Amino acid sequence: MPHANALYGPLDPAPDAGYEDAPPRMGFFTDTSVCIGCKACEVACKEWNGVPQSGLDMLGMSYDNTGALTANSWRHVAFIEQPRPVGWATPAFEGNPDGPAVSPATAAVGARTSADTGTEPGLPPGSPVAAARMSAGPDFLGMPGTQPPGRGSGAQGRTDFRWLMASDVCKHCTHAACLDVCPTGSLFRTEFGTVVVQEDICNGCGYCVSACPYGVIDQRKGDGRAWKCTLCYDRLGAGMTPACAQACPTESIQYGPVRELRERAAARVEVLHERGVPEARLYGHDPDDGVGGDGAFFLLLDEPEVYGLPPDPVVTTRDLPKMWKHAGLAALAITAATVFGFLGGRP
Amino acid sequence: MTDSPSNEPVGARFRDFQAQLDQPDGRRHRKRGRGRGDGGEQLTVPPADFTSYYGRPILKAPVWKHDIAGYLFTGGLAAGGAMIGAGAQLTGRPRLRQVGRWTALGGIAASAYLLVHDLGRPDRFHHMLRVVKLTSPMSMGTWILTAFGPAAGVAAIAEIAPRLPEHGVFGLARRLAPTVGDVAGLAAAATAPALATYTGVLLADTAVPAWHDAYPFLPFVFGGSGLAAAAGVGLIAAPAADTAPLRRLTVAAATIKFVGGHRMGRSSLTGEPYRRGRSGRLVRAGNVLLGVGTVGALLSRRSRVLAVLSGAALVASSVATRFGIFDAGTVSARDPKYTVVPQRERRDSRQGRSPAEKGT
Amino acid sequence: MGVRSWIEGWPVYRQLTGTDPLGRGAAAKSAGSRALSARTETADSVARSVCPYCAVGCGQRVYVKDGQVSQIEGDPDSPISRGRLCPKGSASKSLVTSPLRQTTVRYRRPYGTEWEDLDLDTALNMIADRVLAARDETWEDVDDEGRPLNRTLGIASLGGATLDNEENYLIKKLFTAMGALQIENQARI
Amino acid sequence: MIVIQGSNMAEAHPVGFQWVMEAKRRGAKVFHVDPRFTRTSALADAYLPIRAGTDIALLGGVIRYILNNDLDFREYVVAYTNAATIVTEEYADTEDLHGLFSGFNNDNASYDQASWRYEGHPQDATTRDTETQRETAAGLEHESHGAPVGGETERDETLQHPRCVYQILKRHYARYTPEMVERVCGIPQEKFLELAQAWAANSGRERTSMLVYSVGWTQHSVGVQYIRAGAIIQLLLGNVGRPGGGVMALRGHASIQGSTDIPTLFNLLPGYLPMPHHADHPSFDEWVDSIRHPGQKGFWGNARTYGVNLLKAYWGDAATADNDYCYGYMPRMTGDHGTYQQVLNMIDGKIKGYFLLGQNPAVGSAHGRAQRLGMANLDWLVVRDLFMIESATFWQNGPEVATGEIVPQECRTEVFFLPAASHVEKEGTFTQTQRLLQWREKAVDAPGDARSELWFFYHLGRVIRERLASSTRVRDRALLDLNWNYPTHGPHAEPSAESVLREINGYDVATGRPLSSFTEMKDDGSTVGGCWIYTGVYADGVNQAARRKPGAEQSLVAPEWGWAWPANRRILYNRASADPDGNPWSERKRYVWWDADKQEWTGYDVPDFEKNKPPSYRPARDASGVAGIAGDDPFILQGDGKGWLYAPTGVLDGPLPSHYEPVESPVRNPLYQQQANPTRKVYTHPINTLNPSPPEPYSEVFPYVFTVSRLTEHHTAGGMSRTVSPLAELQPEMFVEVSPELAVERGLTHLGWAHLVTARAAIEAKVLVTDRLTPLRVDDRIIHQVWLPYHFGFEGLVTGDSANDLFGISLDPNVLIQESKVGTCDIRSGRRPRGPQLLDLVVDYRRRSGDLNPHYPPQVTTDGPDQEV
Repeated sequence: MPHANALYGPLDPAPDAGYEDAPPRMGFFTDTSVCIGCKACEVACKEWNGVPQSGLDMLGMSYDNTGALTANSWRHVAFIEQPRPVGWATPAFEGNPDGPAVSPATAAVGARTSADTGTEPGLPPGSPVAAARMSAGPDFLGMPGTQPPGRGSGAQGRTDFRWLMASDVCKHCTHAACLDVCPTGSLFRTEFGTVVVQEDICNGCGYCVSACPYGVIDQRKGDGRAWKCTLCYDRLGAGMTPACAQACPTESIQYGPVRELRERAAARVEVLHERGVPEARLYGHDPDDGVGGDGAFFLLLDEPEVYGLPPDPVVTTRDLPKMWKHAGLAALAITAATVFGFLGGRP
Repeated sequence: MTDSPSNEPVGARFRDFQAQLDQPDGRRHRKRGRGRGDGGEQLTVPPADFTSYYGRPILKAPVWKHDIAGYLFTGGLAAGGAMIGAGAQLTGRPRLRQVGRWTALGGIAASAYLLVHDLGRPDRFHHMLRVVKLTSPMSMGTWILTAFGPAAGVAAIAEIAPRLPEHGVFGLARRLAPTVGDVAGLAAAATAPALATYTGVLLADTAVPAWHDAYPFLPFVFGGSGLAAAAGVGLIAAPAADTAPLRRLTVAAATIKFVGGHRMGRSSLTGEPYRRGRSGRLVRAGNVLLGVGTVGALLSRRSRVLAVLSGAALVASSVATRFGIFDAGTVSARDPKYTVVPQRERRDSRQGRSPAEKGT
Repeated sequence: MGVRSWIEGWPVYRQLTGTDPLGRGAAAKSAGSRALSARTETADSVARSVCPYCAVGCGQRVYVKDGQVSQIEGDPDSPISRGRLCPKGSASKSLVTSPLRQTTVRYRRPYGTEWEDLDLDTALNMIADRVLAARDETWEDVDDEGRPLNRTLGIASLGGATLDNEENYLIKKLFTAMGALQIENQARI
Repeated sequence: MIVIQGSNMAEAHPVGFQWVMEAKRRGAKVFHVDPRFTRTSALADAYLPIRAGTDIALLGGVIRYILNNDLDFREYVVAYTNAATIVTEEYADTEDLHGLFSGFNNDNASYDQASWRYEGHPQDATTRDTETQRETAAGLEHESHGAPVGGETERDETLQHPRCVYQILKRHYARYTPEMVERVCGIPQEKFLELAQAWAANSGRERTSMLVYSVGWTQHSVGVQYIRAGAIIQLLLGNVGRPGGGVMALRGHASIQGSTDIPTLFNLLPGYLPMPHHADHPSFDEWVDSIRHPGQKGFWGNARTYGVNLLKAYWGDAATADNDYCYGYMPRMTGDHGTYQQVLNMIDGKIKGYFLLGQNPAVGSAHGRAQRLGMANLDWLVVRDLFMIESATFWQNGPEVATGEIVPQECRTEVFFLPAASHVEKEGTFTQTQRLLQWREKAVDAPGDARSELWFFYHLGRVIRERLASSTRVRDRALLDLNWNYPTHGPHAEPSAESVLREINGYDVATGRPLSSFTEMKDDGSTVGGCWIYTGVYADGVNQAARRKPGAEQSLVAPEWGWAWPANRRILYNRASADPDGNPWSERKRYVWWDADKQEWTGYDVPDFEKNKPPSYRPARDASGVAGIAGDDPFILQGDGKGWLYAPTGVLDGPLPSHYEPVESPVRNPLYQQQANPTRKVYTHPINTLNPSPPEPYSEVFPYVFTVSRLTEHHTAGGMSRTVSPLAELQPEMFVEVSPELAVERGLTHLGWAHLVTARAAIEAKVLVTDRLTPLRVDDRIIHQVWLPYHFGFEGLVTGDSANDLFGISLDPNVLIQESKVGTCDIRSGRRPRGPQLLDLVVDYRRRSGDLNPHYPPQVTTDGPDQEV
């Protein structure tokens, strides 16, 4: 019988998906505080998985010319320039004859670009204002001069600066909406607890694309199928590390049993807090969150949406029983309406 | 050579930037609660000061083409047709039965075409039959269609039996057809309510904010709309003598849609696309057409022309409603506001923080 | 028999009879997924190599299948790189298998406007002719004071720093013996 | 602590950077000094923005800070450096001569180094005059050892003697105050002090600090002195020869270290033996003596042996003691034959043929236009590469075709493009940045006509020797007698790389036994060895470079992975990790020490010292060579066994690093009247015009400082990255990074176009406006800097204008490396003109900056009014 938490709440997904004696759940912990933005993960992934090119356009989003996770980019390194202090370093431009920070304004320009990623929906343009706010950080009020001296985009000149980099990837949710809504069983849960598209099955119905609360999965043009990170299912089967984690020079991407990674992540947050980085926080690690915790979770230095992550995602199928209930009532209603239509006029 | 950056250019730069912030897409300075669709009531939409990575969408917008919006219409129409066909069959209105059954077959054939056409890999449409997934409205829909389609098809084809030759194999078919058609017609009608309403779940069971948050309403809107559209086809195609049930049906269907869906998109931020922009206009057009069509239908007892016009309005209402809702979903997925703002509110209220404190 | 295995292969049957009634995992696994294996496992051979880009000297393992490079990735045994690679190193397979690679000799004759094809052996002989001719034409035996020079300044060479030590050794040896002095390398730049 | 300066380690050496992150995780502080905030800065604990080309001023400030606050590691400094050594009273400092040292000769703009010598040493310390040393880049010979100098020195270990090196240093750097650092570099004083304090605090007995640099230091007209300045700090703080210390040169290419060890350089032979010079080395003995400098201490005393072994490796049986081992066959240098001289000679029609072997000077070398025009004026050009690079297609697609300077129908250069084998299609060794040789196994056959360089040169040699087989000309003897017998294999007759490696390693002629160490080499012709510093790589007939014992199964030093020269030593001068008595300076920093019981040096690494020479050993007064090294002299390849704070000879632009402005600078040197390096190599060729700099007029026409470097996503001239799809898409367009302040000043918009103009060229790029660049306050002026990647060219999947086109050619005098990390330019909004109008724009700028004649800033500028200091 399905688990009581089959749709929502803490769950070990592999046994729920019918694997007896499943190996421990495997996943990623991406520690963005040590990411150097080298994009080795993006390339290593493409090399191993034969992922096609995703466009040759310069996006003006700092050093990010990939733009987003798409069917043709299964790892995506985000770059965010902010006139904010970074906890571990002294102010970068203190004492220099600077004017106000420009990063919000340039981010606004970067929001308008787009690229042909060869996928659908790929990388549509964004909102310049939201981009500006991302770059200035959550303190941003959109009003130059209203901020404390030396902070944000205050006209007094910039002293602090930080450059956030983060490698995003499919979250391999405990409750994976993409998987649950897939009508062909192409998306399935592996014995490692990961979520994989089976390319011999997918018929490109596109349902998973709308279902994903993180905007990860995407459809490849021409090919028609949906593609995303497989957490290198083939490599896992051979006892190997996924290509991105193996390549990552600074261990920003760590691979291992999710349980162990969660402990490691908690310890790392503590260290960063001790070292004066209070904004360090984990994202997607909590089995009690809206998706039952992510198999790939993150240590972030700013709000999730700054990195393009939803602040509080909930798996849509949490509400599925209620949806069916409403559909049932509606079905009854139209049946009644039909009966009324044909019998209502009879004396 | 170069001096300290003077204040003027910096000021100019920031004036430009400020001007950019005030562009429509910011909406921060807009007066809220405008527009006809809002009915003038004071909305509780929070200010949309949110962040996202270069303002890009957080969600992937639906990749479904308008095929699917069309299917939402044709599927509902087919379901309504089958139900009208069965009602006519049981109440002895053969011509209305015929119209109902043909509507069902036409609707379901178009649906099948649209669904397969929308696939990235149409040659793999049969992979839909690999699994039965209770968690996937599309899988459930597939099985509903699998039950409904053949039944509706048989029922409709049975209607051509009188034109078959009287002897031989065809003769046998001609004799068996009415019975088979009746059984099939009832079978189609039995699955039709599910077909008419599951599409509401199909859209709602996504991360698309406007769709998901409308899950209590969508099945009613879709069910009512489908039934009204089928009634509209009946008003157009069925003889005047048979349209009395259709008028009652229209009123009932419109009631379901308006009552079941009246709160859809009303007060929430994620309902905004149902009120604003092109999608909002379509949704409103659907409502207006439904109202007009229903009133027209009620008054059309003696006017064939008015019956036809009313029927057309009902059909058009259904088309507009489906496309409007479909587009509203796409709009809500494309704008990160609809993703970030409600989620932050949810998170902050859970953590006992007021929105003003967020970001600390 | 055929029908039976067909039915048993139908995931719905597995859903009904197995441990995965919701069809989320075990029941939905496809034939392709069951047959999946890492291509490093099925490689014919593995060569231990070194990344050709920067000078860190990261270890690479080069996997070969049917005479083609099928994968290049970091060598975890390397105490220098511990199996890691940067984006360039990670792209090594694309580098060596790039469709843009030139694999035939190309020749542009003087005042020509297009490339032409040329046989490798012919090219080698033509180059030898030109080397000898340039050397003869520009040979310097002695300087003004009669001190030996033994050289030609008519030939120059500039090498990249992705050349092997062995290659550099032969280049320097041959050019020195022919009196060609102007042998340079990226190391100057 | 780790100081990264002149290097963008996280971007250019990401996998090496893992060790920086490892150190950071354990609490190390990382400082990054760079003209712009990079991915390295993002991870650093402190970032110091600096004006490009002023690093010596900053480092000099640190030296002054250490000396004035007595923060040096005194025991180490007294025992292991030449701080106590007394210098002759003829020496005069920059303090006395407005930025010049004593001995400057105006006629040839070079120094007579005699007045820099140690007290008591003879006048003729150097055999070659300084100008010749510059022309032949003699500084490169010192990669493996110091310049020759007598072993015995006069010392004052109290460091009080006014002419001891310590006091000279103190005086020389007296003016490098925090205020001056701020004035020159644009680094606020507080920032400077943060660096200086941390550096000193994290050095000494218990702690060590590491200094990391790359071509951000070498590609300057004062490049060698940058590194000398860094080395002085590390010596003063006791950070050399010790774990966690050192000066890390991060080299940029897979085997660029190997390319200097076994050079394809005009002035060097394998193992840093100099190429013979026609005047200085007419005979074998004179050549040998010029290297070993009779009387000096250290291993370089055996130069004759190394020379004989090389000549025997070249000419085999033909090389005998009677014919000076065929020394007479060697071609002779007469001056500068370097790559930039070659290019100018090509333009002048003096060179017939050119080989490009995996190198793309049309994009990768300074002054791209000169490179392309030079190649367009050859008889023939051979390009061997993986891809159709810009240097092969300049006649067809180059920018000069658009301007009309090259017309394909009129360009006579005959071009042979020969496809090359990739790194997986051949076997051989790369020498990586820490002198480690690693053998690559061959994975697959090369496709089509693609061949290794080994194949090409072996068979080219074979064909040429066959052609000359019947020749009786004397000049052909060197080719005919050449030892050119290498076994071949396979369908293409590929020569055996291992057999070449064996020859490089050396072997006993009679028995064929491979040598285990260069100490086994003989100078009587009985042994052969192609590169003495590599001897041991084939010890016991085993390819030591192919060793791959997993790192996890070894100590941190991992001695059984590959093979490092010399003698598989991983840290050079590691004798300095122990105190003069041979004990570790501290338990934390234990590395190599004297085991008194076994009477030998031991430790984690191969000791860089004679194994059984006790710390107490003192040489006889007249001892020379290896025997002259005392038991507490760790710097065994230096003539006096000491680390050189002060270079009494060998460094052509002065015994101590001094800040000179880059050749193109918008700023008058605030430190000295002497503006730029007075001894820099200048090419007065019409194509090589330079932007004016103060004190000359019109420097304001080129008001901005530009610098170029790498992106993680691309490699050098782009031949191995712009052609590779997963890399090309990551950085798909040429761009220029500017600060918001400069963007306002010049009307540049983010993602819009801009073009940059110098006296050589104008190029265009997309604009990236970013907070990562900052204006600097320099000498009460605001200086703006811009940055460009130099990876782009006109071929490949992604294309763009080449940043190197902007540079002129000015070289460091010691090694003849070009100043391509800093120049001046103007930047304008919009795209550059097309076609001939492009030339008009450049001409217009040249007119505005003086006149249209070729322009070269003056070498010496000390005759102006005194600078306020």
